[in-house]
Amino acid sequence: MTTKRSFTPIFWFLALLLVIFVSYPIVLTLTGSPLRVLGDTLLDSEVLGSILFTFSSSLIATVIGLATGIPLAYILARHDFPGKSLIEGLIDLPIVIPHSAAGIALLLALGRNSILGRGFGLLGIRFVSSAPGVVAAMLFVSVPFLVDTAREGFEAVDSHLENVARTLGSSQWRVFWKVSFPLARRSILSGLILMWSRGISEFGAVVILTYHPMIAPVLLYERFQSYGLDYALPVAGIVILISMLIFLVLRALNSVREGS
Amino acid sequence: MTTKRSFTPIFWFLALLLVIFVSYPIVLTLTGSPLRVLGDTLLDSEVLGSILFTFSSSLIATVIGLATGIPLAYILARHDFPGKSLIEGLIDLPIVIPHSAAGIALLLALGRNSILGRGFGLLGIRFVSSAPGVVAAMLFVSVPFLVDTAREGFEAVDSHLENVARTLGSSQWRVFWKVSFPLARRSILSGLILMWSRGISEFGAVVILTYHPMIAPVLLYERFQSYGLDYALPVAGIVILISMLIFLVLRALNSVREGS
Amino acid sequence: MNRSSQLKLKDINLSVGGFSLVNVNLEIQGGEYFVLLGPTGAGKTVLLEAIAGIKPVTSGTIWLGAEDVTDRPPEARGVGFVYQDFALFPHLSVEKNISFGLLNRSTKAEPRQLARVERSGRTSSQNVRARVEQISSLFRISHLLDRKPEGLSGGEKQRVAMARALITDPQILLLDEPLSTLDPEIRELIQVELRRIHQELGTTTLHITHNFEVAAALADRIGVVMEGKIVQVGPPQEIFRQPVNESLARFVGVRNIFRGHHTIDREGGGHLQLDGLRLASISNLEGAARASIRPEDILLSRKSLVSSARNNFQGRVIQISDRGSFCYVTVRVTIPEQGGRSLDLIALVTQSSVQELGLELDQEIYAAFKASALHVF
Amino acid sequence: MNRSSQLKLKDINLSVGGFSLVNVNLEIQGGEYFVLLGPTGAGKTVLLEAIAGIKPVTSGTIWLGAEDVTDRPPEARGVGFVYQDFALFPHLSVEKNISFGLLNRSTKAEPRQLARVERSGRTSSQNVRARVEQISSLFRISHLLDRKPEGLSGGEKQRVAMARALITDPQILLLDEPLSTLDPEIRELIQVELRRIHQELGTTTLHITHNFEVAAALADRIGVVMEGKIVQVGPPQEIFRQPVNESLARFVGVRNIFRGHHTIDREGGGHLQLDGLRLASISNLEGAARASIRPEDILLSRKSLVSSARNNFQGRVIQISDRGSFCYVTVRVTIPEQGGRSLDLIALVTQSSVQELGLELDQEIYAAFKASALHVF
Repeated sequence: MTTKRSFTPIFWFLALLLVIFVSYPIVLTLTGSPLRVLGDTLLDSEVLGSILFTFSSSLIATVIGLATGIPLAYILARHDFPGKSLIEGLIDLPIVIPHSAAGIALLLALGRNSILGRGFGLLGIRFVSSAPGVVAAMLFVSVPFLVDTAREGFEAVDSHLENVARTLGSSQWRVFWKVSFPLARRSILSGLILMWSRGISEFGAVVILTYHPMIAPVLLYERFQSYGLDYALPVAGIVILISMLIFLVLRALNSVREGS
Repeated sequence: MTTKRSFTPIFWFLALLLVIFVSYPIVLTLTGSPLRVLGDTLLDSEVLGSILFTFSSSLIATVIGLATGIPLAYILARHDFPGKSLIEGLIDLPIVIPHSAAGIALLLALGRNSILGRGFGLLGIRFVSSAPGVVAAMLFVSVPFLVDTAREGFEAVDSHLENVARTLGSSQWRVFWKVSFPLARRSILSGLILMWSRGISEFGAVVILTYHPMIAPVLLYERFQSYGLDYALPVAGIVILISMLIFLVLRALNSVREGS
Repeated sequence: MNRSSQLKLKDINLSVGGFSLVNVNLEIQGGEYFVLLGPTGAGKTVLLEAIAGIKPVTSGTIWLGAEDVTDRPPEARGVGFVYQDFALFPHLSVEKNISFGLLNRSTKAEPRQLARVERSGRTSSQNVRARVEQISSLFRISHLLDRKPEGLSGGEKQRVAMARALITDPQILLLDEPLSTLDPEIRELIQVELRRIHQELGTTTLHITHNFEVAAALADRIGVVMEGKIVQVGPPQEIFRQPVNESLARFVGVRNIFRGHHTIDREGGGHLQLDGLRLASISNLEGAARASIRPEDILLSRKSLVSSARNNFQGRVIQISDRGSFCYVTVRVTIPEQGGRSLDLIALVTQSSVQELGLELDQEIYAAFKASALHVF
Repeated sequence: MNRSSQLKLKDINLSVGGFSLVNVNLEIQGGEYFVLLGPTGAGKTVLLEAIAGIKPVTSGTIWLGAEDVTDRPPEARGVGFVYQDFALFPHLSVEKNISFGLLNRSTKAEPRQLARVERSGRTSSQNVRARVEQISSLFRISHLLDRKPEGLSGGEKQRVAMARALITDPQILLLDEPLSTLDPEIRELIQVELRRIHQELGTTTLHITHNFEVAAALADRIGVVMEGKIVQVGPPQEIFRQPVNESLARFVGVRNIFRGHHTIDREGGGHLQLDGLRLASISNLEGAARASIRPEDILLSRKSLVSSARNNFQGRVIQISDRGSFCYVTVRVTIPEQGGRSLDLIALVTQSSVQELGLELDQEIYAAFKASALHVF
């Protein structure tokens, strides 16, 4: 703790090391394939199909997350009840459980021979090697991000506003739709963006539950396993580029809307 | 938006659906194997070795994250500079990039034939199929969680405290160690816990960079691929149990310390 | 105007967080401006929220008009609420804020209000607009209707919050320290305005504050809350001149508080015996007593006054505390018979008087006050 | 005591966020208690932070004592800083807070301080303890040393923050509205204490506030900041009685402000012509002028007074604004020659006077003030 070594340069040096460590592989992958190859890869119907499948599955998971995660977030933000911290702990577990173990757990809960699996099977829905399995896996690993972010958003809404709205004759529903939701909207949108992105990024849980039909991260793994790095690289470039663009664009849009 | 359907029960119903969806597979996996089998599995030297390897690798990644991520978080919390939002976007990318693509990117950046790979090779460090590769992959995917959480912690420290400490004769280093760090400590600890847990959970990036030596999530995948669900189940139970316990215990410790 | 209702609280008990209110009984007349005065943290806000239906009461009954509203949700009570922070909806324009209570009503909730609007032909947007314009001109905020709350000044926010609360024509208006975050100059203007609006609309009003001056300026009657209990209810002058206990006396700004023994002489005159000093009073108490004199009731002069003031003492100036326009002057009255014992009297005088009297430390001075200024309790 | 240094600001320009200060020049004498007075948001805090080295100046020079400290980091300036929020280290005990400046010093940073401590035999823990005890007893907070800041009252926090700032024996003490978050009763006590401590230690002090009463009670000299500029510097009475412009006059609480034409008659007497009214003054200005009278300088009486007051007008009471202990009484003076034109005078009187005079609305009354009370500018 001597004053000789100056503070700001050392902090900047360490911080930049990290920034370089994170950005260098990404830049390398994006620039690793010639543009022509990237273009060809994007037009490869298997690649394009898997990307669209990935994005739409994650979108469905996010919609389900919206319908159930927003109520949970609102309840956690506004109410105290016994067992609250248990639920708080439970809902964050998918972040910390190894993804392959999450896949096993989902297979156990939703597999062909499980109670739920048979029940849904009667409705014609099966979770193994099918789109619903992809959605379930994505929902499981990504919904904690939505709940945590939306909850912070609701907590930031002054409860006085809700109280006043009620004295002005509004029911709890109206208060939620006219006051709480609009004011937490930016946090909810951030949470939805994060959830969607996190769903797209999932590999371990999906690969166990649903190898086929292939989502893009699985296709990428398959190509890497079968043909090696050179064949996987353009797919990785495309996948990173698209998920990155969507994430950054959505985030920028969200903060612009906040500003205006 | 009719007042007929009451607000609180509907919100609770939707929220509980989500809580059940998340907790049911976990409970099922934990209770899916007889205790004796769980015990035997834990004593299986391959399983135990992979678990210890996973935890220690993630711990090393977390230490590296501490040394570089804390300075970055502090700089992002306290300074405005051109390009700040670029760095903010970059550092969050690992959250949204598909994990298998992250593995490919790291293989490209740190592989045997890459510039960095050769450089480190001269020092006797290689990243492919080796412990350093596991650490690098874990660091890459988990460090954003530390940076984001620590940053919020630093932002919550009133800058007046730092200013006063400086007028009292303390250099920036002393102010950081005596004021900023102790006051953001709880957030930093939360971030470290989250980073460590997230490192332990990683599968996709590690499986591409380093299949062997096997971390627990990879071992689990291997057993599932080779012997099927029944053989993978006890491993999944053990892995989930341990990571869950560690996460919940650390989180509880952290909030107890806050309380006291 | 015709909706101003009586509020009756019976045996209300409340406990939220660290605060609790014990056995509150209170009756506020229709059209009355009632101020609940008490130190910060005395549980006043919680009481307002209970009346509004936001916080539940532990026990007791709340009547609004002729109806028992204890178990009704807030949207079915017909109260107007203005928080200290005004709680304007930040995402809505001033106009939308004000019209919120007309547009965002749940059908079941407001029989009176709906009836009222429908009489004039449904809640059409023209009707709403007309009503908003009417109340905005009453509050002189018509020019702000298109603005968002964020850019408004404290006084403007206060007016918008009042207009929003009053547009639904509530049975009672609940004000939670609505002046405390305003600058003093604005506060005075708003006070005048509150009085004007109350005279115009006549809505029963329950205003809580910790500021005695605000209470004195606005209230028909004041209720004082201390430690979760209502300790005194009465018109401002009564609270001000005859506080029921010492902590209340301190709270409303009395500075001279003494403990002594009060006796009645044969002619019926009251006297407070105070360490050998004898103060004339008009009280008829007997025994141990406390007494207070408001600092502005003490007159200072260089010569002993022949006047109606029954208490007249010679002393020495020991402190002059400059308060800008005024000074607090502390006069030490020494009692020779008691061997150097002394009594400090604090008088409030204007700067001009200080100059006129040429007041300075250690100077001999006479302090006088009427027997009626000595409040014995 | 021996470290009290002069502060000199030359052509300081600053701009942080929305605030900016333009060409500030200021000289504060060693040992002086200087109060910088200005409305909230006038950039006063930014100026203090610039003097402390926390915020950089855009241009200009800062001298502390004989040294140009403009480019020094905060730890090498030797200033004590007390923020409005006191900024006590929440993770440290009161004792550790106070001793922070002795223990957490960077070697290069404090030649003076180190020398001082080493003279008495190094910064040993006993020495530190002794120093903490000494300053704690000065501030009467010895009983708080083992507590954490969280449980302290506002006044206690204020004392701890002051002790922490003064223990390092700074060249200058910078106070950023240290009384504004305190309750009025405590504020008065702390004011007395600040005066006592300043007399005892004699540390040069720069105190910023928006509260004129605080400034009047504490300052040797006052500087007034408005819109990023220092508009007037002088002793309190001068600022109070002779504000240099109208917005300053309003700010320091003058209520009667007029615009008129000032003339000097043959005998040298000044007169302010005001819509046909003629007010005697002692000014020697000529031409268009503004004038102010402090409300407490206006005397009210039921009969015309034969007195030294040169200005004496008959009017009618049109408003009585109750302020608790005092009332503002507005008297409308009608000027017959001007066909109904009128002048409103606001007088400040005690409640007792209101009762004595039996003041009520519409009553005929005389208002008088001395020529010297009319401040022409």
